[in-house]
Amino acid sequence: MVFNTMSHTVVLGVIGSDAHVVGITILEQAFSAAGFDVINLGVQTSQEEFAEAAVDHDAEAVLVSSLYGHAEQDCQGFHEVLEEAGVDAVSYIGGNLAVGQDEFEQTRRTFRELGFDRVFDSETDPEDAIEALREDLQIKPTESERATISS
Amino acid sequence: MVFNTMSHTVVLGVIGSDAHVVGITILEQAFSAAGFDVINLGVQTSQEEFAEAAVDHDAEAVLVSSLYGHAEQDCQGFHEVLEEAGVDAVSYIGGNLAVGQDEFEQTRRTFRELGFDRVFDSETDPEDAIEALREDLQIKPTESERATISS
Amino acid sequence: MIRDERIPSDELRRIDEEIRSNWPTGEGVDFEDAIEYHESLPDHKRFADVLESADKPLLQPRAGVPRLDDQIELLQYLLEEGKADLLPTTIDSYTRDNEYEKAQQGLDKARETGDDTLNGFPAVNHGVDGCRKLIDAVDAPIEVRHGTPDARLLAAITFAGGFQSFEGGPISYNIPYTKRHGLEETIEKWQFVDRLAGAYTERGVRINREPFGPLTGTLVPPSIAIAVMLVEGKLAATQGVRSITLGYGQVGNVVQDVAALNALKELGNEYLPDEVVVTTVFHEWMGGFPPDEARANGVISLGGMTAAIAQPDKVITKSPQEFQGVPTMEANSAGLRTTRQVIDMAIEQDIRIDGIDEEQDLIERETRCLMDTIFEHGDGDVVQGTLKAFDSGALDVPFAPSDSAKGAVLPARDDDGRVRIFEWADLDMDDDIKEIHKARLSQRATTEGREQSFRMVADDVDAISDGKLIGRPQSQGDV
Amino acid sequence: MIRDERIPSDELRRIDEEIRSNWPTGEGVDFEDAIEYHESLPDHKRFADVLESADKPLLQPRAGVPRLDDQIELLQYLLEEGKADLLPTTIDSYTRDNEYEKAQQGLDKARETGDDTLNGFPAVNHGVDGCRKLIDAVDAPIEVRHGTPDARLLAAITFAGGFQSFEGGPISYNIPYTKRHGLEETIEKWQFVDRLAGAYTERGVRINREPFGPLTGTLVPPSIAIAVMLVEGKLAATQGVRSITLGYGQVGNVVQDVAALNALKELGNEYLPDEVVVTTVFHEWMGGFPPDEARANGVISLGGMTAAIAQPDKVITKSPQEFQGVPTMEANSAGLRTTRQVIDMAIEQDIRIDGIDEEQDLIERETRCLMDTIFEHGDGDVVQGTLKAFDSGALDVPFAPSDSAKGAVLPARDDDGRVRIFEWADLDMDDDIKEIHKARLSQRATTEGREQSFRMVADDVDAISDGKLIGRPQSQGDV
Repeated sequence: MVFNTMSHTVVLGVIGSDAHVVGITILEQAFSAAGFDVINLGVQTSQEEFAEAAVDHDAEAVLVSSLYGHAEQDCQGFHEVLEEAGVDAVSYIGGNLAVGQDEFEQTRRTFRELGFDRVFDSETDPEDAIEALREDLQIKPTESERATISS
Repeated sequence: MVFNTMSHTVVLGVIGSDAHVVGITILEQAFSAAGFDVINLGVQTSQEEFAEAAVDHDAEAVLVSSLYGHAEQDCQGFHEVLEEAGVDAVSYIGGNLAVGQDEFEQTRRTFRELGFDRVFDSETDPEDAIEALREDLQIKPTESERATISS
Repeated sequence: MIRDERIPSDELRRIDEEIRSNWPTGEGVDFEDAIEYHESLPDHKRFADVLESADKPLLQPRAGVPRLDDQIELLQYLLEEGKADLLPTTIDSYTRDNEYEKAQQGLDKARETGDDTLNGFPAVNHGVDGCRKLIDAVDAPIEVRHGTPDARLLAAITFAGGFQSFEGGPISYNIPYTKRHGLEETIEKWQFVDRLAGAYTERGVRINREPFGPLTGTLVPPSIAIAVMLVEGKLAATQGVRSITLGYGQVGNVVQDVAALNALKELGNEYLPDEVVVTTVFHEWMGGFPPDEARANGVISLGGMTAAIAQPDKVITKSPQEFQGVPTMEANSAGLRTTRQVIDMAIEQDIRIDGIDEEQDLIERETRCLMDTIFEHGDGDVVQGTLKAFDSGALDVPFAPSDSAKGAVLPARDDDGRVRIFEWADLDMDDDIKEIHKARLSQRATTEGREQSFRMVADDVDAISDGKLIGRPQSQGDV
Repeated sequence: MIRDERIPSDELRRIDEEIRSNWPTGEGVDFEDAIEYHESLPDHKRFADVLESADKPLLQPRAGVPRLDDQIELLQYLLEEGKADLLPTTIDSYTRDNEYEKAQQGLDKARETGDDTLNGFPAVNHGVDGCRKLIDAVDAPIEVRHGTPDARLLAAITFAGGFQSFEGGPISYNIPYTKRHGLEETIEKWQFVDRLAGAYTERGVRINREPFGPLTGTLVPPSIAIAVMLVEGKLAATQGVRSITLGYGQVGNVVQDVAALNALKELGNEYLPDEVVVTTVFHEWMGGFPPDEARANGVISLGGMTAAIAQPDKVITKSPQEFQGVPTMEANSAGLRTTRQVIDMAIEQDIRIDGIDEEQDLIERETRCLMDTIFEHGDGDVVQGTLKAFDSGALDVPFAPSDSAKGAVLPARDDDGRVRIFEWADLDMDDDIKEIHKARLSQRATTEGREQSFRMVADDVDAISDGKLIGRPQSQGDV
């Protein structure tokens, strides 16, 4: 399922000491199926590893997953690390981002302030993240792709 | 399973408008198996029906069952009715005798004051009631019966 | 002499008018207006259609409170939070005894003080308008559930009030519920109820009728329950009912329960006229529940598992608070959701258990014996046959409080937990079937090292609430 | 080069001393004193004996809190109110990472403030005496449950502390739990753990070892889980362990789960040496739970039903609060009692489901393929074979976070809800077996009117928490 002519690379990983792998496995499959080149860093990925991989692969997007409730502390200073490494990419975060019963809107604000372009909850469908990324990267689906989406 | 030589008659029934039949069916079987002659009046038996049956069959015991929580009001004046009819029998009551969470000791006291010789909760094994009745009627088990009890 | 014959139209009208004069709200019933009201209801409130067109078991709880607004709130909660497919309105005890004056006092008191002094919804007192407000307010089909020996006025008002399903029958709402109502009397009264449902049916408003399958709720041998269902189904069909839901109460042995539900469906279609649409309802365990919500959830789940395998058209759910009586609406919803989860996880699985066909065959043979004896007793007439068979004890129900049944039959579980008959009394069953039961119970006696006796019956009655299926002797119990 | 060979006695002693110097409480370990302590324990606290002599599945919950007195209270509650047969002590995350200093800080804080800053019982910090106080205070056998890649000090202290069962293994506590611990490293470290258990065993104190069967807990194909169990069982046996409990996590399809437990028992006895007593443990669903206690009870009950049919030696129960993380002790007990009720009601029933033998046969053939490839990769040595097979991807675990496994295999449910392999990657499986899986998944694709794709995998991962077994497309969902 190819679209446009050039490929787009995304870096994907679970930040901190979180070992939840199912979500990013599904995301890897979904983004690959949607035509992206996916660099999956796996679980327990440090801020530096995200930055390094984004530079090495000239990634257009950095997708961070966190499911164990410590995302906020794991992401402190993350965007400074990306900037220092010279990463110029869209950054998303998704998962169970807060331990408590906070309203998701408050959580979204917190992570937007940390520098993420988009913030998703754990119920988000992979298709929605793909859709958002296409919009942010101004990728237009091909005819065949459009057919698939509407089916 | 016969014991002693003469038979003893008990009258059994569920008092008031209570229609719980399982308990007295089991009791009927248990007292019959233990050698008593059982007159089972069934469910929804009035005070007068108990008295009448006790007189007609010259019963030595009147066993009242109640499971729907209204035993206290159903039994008001019961022993006066028995007395007026000339019934001279031991009287027991058993079942779910109070609606609320009263201590059973308090429930027992209430029904003892109403005139019952013994008061049993719904968890009582039929054998215990039989044992008690034998004691109250001074019936001694035969040898074979004693063997059964200890087995 | 009462027979299984359709009540003539003029007789129907005469009784109807007489009945409606029993209580002021009876005046509010107008048949033509009622037909119009039913026709105005949307498809998803048409009980028979919704039930008959479902592709998996629909779930229905039990629920009834005295005040209209409380009942609306309760049913909406069960629909939204419990995800019930079908809803009930359970009627209070005074109404069941036709004590409308006492029901009115209870309702007035409930309205004044907010306390629920009635144990259900007094539909007669609420009248046609009250019923229609309920039907209008709740977005699902609703059934009237009660236990009323003489349900004629209740039927007249609730049918006109928009209810399209009505539980009960002359045997199933007599034998387990009341001591002194004669069977002949209740058959006559239910003939009217069925005839009235038939009158609506003729006009295109199919009132669903549901005989109460669990009967006394305690270890009822499947063939006895099924025979009663077939009799009540036939009586309803004679009066013109065309949507009949035959019921069965879980005994807890999966093979026997699945076999019984299969047999119920099979024999229902065989014994009832072709023009009747036969569906089945499975009641989760109606006997004593464990005094512990966690263990009660286990009992409920075993019911869900059984339903997933047998796939009845409807399941009546229990709540984890069953032990303590009327559940909170939260607990009632929880029972629905637990059942739903088990069914939805298991229903797509291909679970075929060995021995179901054999058990079904045995249940069908037993049921045929009972149906044969009924037909013979009545010289071909089901009403007379039923009366005479109950009278002779050839047909009997264990633990029946009614004077109309001998209640001399006693059940006990076999070594596999299936309900067999320990004491046959005068039940008219072929000797070879009796031998099968005897052999199975003898196997249990051997396992337990004790004689077959009423002790097994007593132990079995308490077993599930004590945490087991079979009432084994204490010495064999857990450490 | 590390091989499947028993660690010599002097080497055992050398490592043991080295390990014990890692943290002060290590000094409290004295082998002879420990043997004496174990010998002083009553029969009903001897884990292996209790488990191996049981005549029906024993129930065990999960539970661990930091402070000793709280842990005692918790276990006593689960014993008395939950009626657990076997008890756990779950270790905190810092200890699992060998961060004893941080665990100490957490324990100190818990003691000061009463807050539980640790998510388990830091057994190393409590030391031998602390462990023995727990063993003395609680009247049932207790197992250590953790998730520690390097569990050598934990084993040394808990064995000396009186625990007689220890969960985990070099693959099952590496692949699902950690990213960077090399498999060679964890195998070496677990050889010590098993060798130490073997040393106790030689002296008559049989330490039960339990490889962690559910692995990643998410749709693990049975043959992959069983192959890992057989490898870990063999490694433990080599080091002298004689009581081994092989594990398996429920996938939710009753036929496949019963078949898998049968295959696990069968192959365990075949592949492990005769002198080992093999038992099995069934874990109730380890994947995502519904965010609703009522529906969670349905999931738990389906596990109980499966256990009643398959009759494993032990069942690890879940609680209705699984969704929200660590349950209250009340909820934990409720999970035990719900499971118990279902098992006790169903276990005496003769429930034989069609197709279990065929499924078991398929699972056994698949497992043999994987075992063959392991032996081939290692030229007969299981350790080398395991390392090389994981390295080549010939052996793989789906959703494995570890760098030691490719994690490229992807599972999906077939049309009956059984877990099949959708993406084989380099898994070494016979082509005819692959064809069977393909055909079953193709059948599902046809039913759903969509292509086989990772979407099925994603839908299946969420299905049970969403209330179904199979992740059908939304358009096919309920009304």
